[in-house]
Amino acid sequence: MDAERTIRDHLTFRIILAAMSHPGKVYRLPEFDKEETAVVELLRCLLDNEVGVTVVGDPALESDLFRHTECRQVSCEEADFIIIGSLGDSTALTGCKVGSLEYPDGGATILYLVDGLSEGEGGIVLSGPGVDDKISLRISGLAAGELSRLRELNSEFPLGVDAMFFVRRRNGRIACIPRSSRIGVN
Amino acid sequence: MNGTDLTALIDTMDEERVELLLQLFADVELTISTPPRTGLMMLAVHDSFATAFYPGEILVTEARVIYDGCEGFGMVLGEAPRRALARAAADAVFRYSDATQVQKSVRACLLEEAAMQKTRQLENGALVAATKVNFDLMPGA
Amino acid sequence: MQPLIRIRGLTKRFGSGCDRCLDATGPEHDTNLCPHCGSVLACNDLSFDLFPGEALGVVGESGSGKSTLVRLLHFEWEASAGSMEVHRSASGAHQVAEMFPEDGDYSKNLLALSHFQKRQMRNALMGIVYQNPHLGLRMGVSSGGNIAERLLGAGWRNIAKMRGRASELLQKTEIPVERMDEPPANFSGGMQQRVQIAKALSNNPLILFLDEVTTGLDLSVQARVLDLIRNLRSEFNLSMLVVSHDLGVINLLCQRTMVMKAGHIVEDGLTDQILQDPQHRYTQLLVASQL
Amino acid sequence: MGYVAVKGGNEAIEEACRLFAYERTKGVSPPLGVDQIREQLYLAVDRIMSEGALYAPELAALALKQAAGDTFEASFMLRAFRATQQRLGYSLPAGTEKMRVVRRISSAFKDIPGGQILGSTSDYTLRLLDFDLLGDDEARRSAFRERIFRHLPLDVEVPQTFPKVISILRREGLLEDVMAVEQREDAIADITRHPLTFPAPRSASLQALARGETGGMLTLAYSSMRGYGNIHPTLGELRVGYLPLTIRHPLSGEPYVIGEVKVTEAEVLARMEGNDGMPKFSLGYGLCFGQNEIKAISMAILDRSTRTKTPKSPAEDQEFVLYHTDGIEAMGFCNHWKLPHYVDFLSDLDRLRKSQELAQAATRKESTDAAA
Amino acid sequence: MPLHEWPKRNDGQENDLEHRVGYPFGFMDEGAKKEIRRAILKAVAIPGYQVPYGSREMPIARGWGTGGLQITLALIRPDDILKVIDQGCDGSVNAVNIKKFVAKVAGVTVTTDTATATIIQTRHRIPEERMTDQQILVLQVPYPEALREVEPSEMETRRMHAEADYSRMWLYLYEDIVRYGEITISYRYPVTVNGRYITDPSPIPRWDVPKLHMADTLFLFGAGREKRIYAIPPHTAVVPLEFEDHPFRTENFVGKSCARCGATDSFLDEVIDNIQGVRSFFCSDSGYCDKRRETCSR
Amino acid sequence: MITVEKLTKTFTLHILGEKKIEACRDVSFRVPPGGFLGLAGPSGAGKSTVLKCMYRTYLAGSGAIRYQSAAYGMVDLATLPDQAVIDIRHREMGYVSQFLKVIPRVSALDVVMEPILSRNGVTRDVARKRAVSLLERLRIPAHLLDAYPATFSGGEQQRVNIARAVSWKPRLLLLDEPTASLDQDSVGIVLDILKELRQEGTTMIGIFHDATLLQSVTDSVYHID
Repeated sequence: MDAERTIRDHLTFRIILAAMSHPGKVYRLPEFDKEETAVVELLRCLLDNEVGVTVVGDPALESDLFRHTECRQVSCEEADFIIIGSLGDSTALTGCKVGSLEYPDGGATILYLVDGLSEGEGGIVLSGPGVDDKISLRISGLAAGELSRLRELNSEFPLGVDAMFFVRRRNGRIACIPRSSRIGVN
Repeated sequence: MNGTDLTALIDTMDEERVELLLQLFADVELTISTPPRTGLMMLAVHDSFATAFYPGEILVTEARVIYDGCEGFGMVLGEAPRRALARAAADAVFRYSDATQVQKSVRACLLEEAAMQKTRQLENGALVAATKVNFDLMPGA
Repeated sequence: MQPLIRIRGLTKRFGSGCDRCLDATGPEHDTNLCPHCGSVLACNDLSFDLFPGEALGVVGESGSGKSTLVRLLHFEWEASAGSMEVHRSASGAHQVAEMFPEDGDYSKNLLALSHFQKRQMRNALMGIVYQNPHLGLRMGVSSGGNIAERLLGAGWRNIAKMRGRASELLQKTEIPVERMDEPPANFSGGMQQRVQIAKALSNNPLILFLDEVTTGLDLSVQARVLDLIRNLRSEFNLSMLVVSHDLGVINLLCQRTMVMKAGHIVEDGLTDQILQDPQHRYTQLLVASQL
Repeated sequence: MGYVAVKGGNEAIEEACRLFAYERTKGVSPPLGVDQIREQLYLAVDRIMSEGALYAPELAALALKQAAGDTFEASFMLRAFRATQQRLGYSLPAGTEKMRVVRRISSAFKDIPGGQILGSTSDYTLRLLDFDLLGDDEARRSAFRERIFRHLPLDVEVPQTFPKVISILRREGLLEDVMAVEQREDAIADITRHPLTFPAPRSASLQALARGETGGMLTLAYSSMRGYGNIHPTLGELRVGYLPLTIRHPLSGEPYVIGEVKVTEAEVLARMEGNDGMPKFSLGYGLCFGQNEIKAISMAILDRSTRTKTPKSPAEDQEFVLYHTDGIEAMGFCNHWKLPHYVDFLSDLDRLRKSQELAQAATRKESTDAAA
Repeated sequence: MPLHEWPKRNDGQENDLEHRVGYPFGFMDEGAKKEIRRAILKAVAIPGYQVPYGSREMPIARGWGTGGLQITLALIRPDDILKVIDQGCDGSVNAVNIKKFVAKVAGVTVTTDTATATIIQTRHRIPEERMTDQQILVLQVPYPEALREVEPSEMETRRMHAEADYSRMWLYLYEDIVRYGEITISYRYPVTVNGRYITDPSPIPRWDVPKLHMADTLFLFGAGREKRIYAIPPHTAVVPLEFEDHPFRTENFVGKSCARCGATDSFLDEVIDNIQGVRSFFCSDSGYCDKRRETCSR
Repeated sequence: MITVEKLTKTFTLHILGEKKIEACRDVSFRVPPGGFLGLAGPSGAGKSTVLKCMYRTYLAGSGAIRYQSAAYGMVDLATLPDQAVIDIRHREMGYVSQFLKVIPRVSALDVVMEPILSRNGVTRDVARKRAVSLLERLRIPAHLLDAYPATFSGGEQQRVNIARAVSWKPRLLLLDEPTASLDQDSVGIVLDILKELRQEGTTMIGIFHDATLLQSVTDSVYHID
């Protein structure tokens, strides 16, 4: 692992961490090498051979990811990370890991690849830990019913999944909705 | 003894003989494809219930060497880059399809080593054997 | 009148179980141990109702499964199969209605809830008094603290109010209030049992489980404890499940009784009928040996 | 003002480190060679490797030198070192019947197939100080070496592997069988990657014990032997020997022996249990790096005792045993009490003063009430 | 390079940090960092819940801040400005040790100024100055389990958390009040995070507990020996366990002030002067004290 | 009001080698609302068995016990679910046996008050007044009101028993030799009370050992052989 890459991973992680600690806030990621490899570069700071991953609805990304990271390809029921491509049919999420009451951290992390992310009126309204009162987040390119599925999966806190939304560009943006967030509609 | 078994001797070879072995490769076209790196190998052991577990890690050094397009792999105990290279080179040479001159000389060197190690083993074995408790059977038994 | 809780097919198996468990155990075999796989069927397909304000007796020899039944209903042990539903509009059970906002008279199967929900349900609905006060009380904690523990579990956060409630309950159970800050370890067996009852009643439960509450107490002490329970039942309109091997206790407290043997309910009926006209061979034996 | 050190901690620390290094060097003896430690204090090296969970004799010897002989510190250094190293892989599971044995004894039988091989041991030495060693030198050494080989027949073929005592008992149905412990595990647990959770799978429990601190394990095992627990151990077999470290050759896929690792293995036969209605001896298993018989036996006893169905004593409580036998964790936490705790202590003082105040007020009120 | 010219030891793999040149950025191997990062994200998503992780041994002893150190090393960036404090003090031996180590393996600059630091690693204190949403406070935790006080078994405390079965913890406080008239817990005062988990805020004094409530800053807690990571995200409700009629109270410094900077609004260390037998008080937060002295003298 | 059809009861004693005892066979009778039926017949003919079957202390073997309940309409007491029987016992149907079932540590007054209190929302004062007047009328000395009946004579116990049974004015009252252990004066008082109860509409079925007594209080008699 060359030093530059190592440092890049540190930079990327800090942004993911900021996004996860501030649900609904949109963060800009450091510039990635190529648009196609952006997802790999984003997740590289988290994935190794201890992690089971499922990619839904993006075969190209699927082969890329398993070539360039050491993570294991597993079924949706076993996945620690589930990546839902823009064409992905997320009914796959039914049956994904939500953790147990003893070990809620076993719940999966879902990465949605979306077309656009912005803060401001007109989107969904988030509240809860990490959010100062309320925040509004607009997500474009997310399949209908996705948020209500997320809400359903997270209806029994601390059980649930933690969602990251990523605009797949060299200059990508990211926002997160951890399971602790309450998702409301304006 | 096949090639892999022979290269295993390199792990316990005396330092000077490793140097000797390396000299055999001095005039051969070899490329280091993976430079020696030390790291850990987790030891797995089966207990008496056939449960495998990890008693701990072992410091090892590994390297890879290419001999005329044929790659060889070497891993030895401890931090020993030169030894790992020697073993990788020997492995490459043994894995090479034809019997070359260098293969012959490496084999000869290692067979010699095998004989030396055998003697050493016999000595130590005899010391151990001498500690065996002899239960002579009672006469008539 | 609709039942307060409905129990259907309640089964508890210890062990791996096999196809032949059901056929090879039960009262006709006089055992709950499956000879084929070594599993114990402590409770086997029990179904019954508990009505509001009713005291339902459960009698049977030790090992018949009656204490297991209580452990299952009190969520201490996990049932292998079966359901337990509570009437959503049962008086005092507003928490139930809140927890199960769906339609219908009955909640979903409580036995299928998560441990977390079961605990909430238990805090809201149930009280239990064990034969052994060590199971129901923390012997090193003050008696008032023992009562406060349940109140704390139900969300009380005011020391003065909790102490008020504790002294009220201790008074009702005839424990001198000035001994509130003493641990039950200092008390006699009968007093410990009464502290246990006070603790069990602290959250105004709808259902009270009594598991051999007077076993091991002196006769005179037994009578006082039973008296107390009878008075409290009419005062609080409690539904009770009274487990005992002693027909006298059952006769005194319960209008209806189930007889258990080897994990099965072999007979149930009005308590006076069970005692005077027992139908099952085992019940006849039980009655004959005790009366 | 000097106490409230706002600055200057840095210098003090560096001076303390220097002073520690100086203590080792201020004497008149020549510097200790790491090879000397590795060869001549090999049991200490073995112990450090097993407690540090890293087999690296050279580094263990270095650590022992650097720590001035403190085995806690030395094994801690090995652990810290391993944290910086990448893991290159996992060996193929080794079976100990393949062990090249240099010592094996059984106290269950007088004689065993293959024989009792005492090997190298201090068991039968009189624990009398050997003042001759004060004058140890090269001449004495070579004389000793010459003497030891003089009468030795060198042409005896000694078997390198031996049948296991327990397999004989197993064949006769006297010992709980292989399937007696829990369900087969799919994957081997690795507590260096995933922390212990309870009930811990067998592989995690064995790994934790194999890394345990010898003294701590002995203490717990001893408590069980003395009566806080009753597993009644008999040493079925104790082996010291070398295990081949085998992986798959990454290019050919064939088994590939890297080298040999010295280990100690202990199997204790313990009180009978009636599984499936047939009483059998139960078994406890111990294995650790290097020659460390106390640890291997203690481990075997603890392995067995922590499988007690209803634990009653500390040595039978899996969580208790596994949480308290890691020497690195225990020594670190013990040492941390040397760190400043004055904020905590001040907070303690605040509570104590407040409670005393209330108690005094109560006493005052009582006496006023009594007076009235 | 030909084989036989290869050096006897691999450069850059020497263990002696003082002379080491090529240690990896962040010291730990990447696998360790990734695992810690995943644990941190889950910790943030489930405020107050202790995520188990495979804690690595560090070159400092277990119990000396390896948990905090591992978190810091997993997330540090080269452009971070690091502050490390122990008991509020930048110059404390342990703090200096850790700061030196992190600066060496991550090449970051260090500071004693709370306001300019981007990451602050701390033991037993939260700085007096209010921190911002651009900062992260990493707390070193010896006992991550707030319920350990009432229950020694990990299996049991885990069940208690799972079921939110906290009445025993509350009972402990009740009994405290019955016996002493006051809650006697001094530091490590248990808090409820986000209305769900009872959490150990690390051995900070009660004085610091209110700073956790609805803060702008992310708090990460690392327990290396106990192998747990947990978090309190910004803007999260953190409520100390208290009763309506026995409210939570911080340490009382009424009428006392810092002998060095005169502060009356900070946590004070009590110092006993051996010679005169008098007590004096000084800011525990040395950075804060320094800053006040500077401002005053200007 | 109540019709018994072909009531048969046989006890099977499993533990005595499956021995069968026939307690009554093909008993049929009808009681109109407000009627008072007497059951007569030799001892062992099964008179008590019939009453106990009606009260469900015994399970009927075959036949029907049709009862026009105020709460449930027409029901068969032989097969009605336990819970409904309990409810009918509580609201409508009383039973007086020959002996008081003594409840430990409950005073005579409380024994009588308990059924009044547990029904139809009567205040404690009203219940107390009614109980005291009943017990006075049945000549229980005032000083015994707060004593435990366990210490009473057989006659006193039985009078307490009757007071308890009639205190709440059941709709249907089953009487199994209620006067057996009473002296002549007491019998008279009891009969007066029963008469008053009838006037208030209670239907009764009773067994009396004394044939004249039987004739004097009942309006019809059913003979069991």
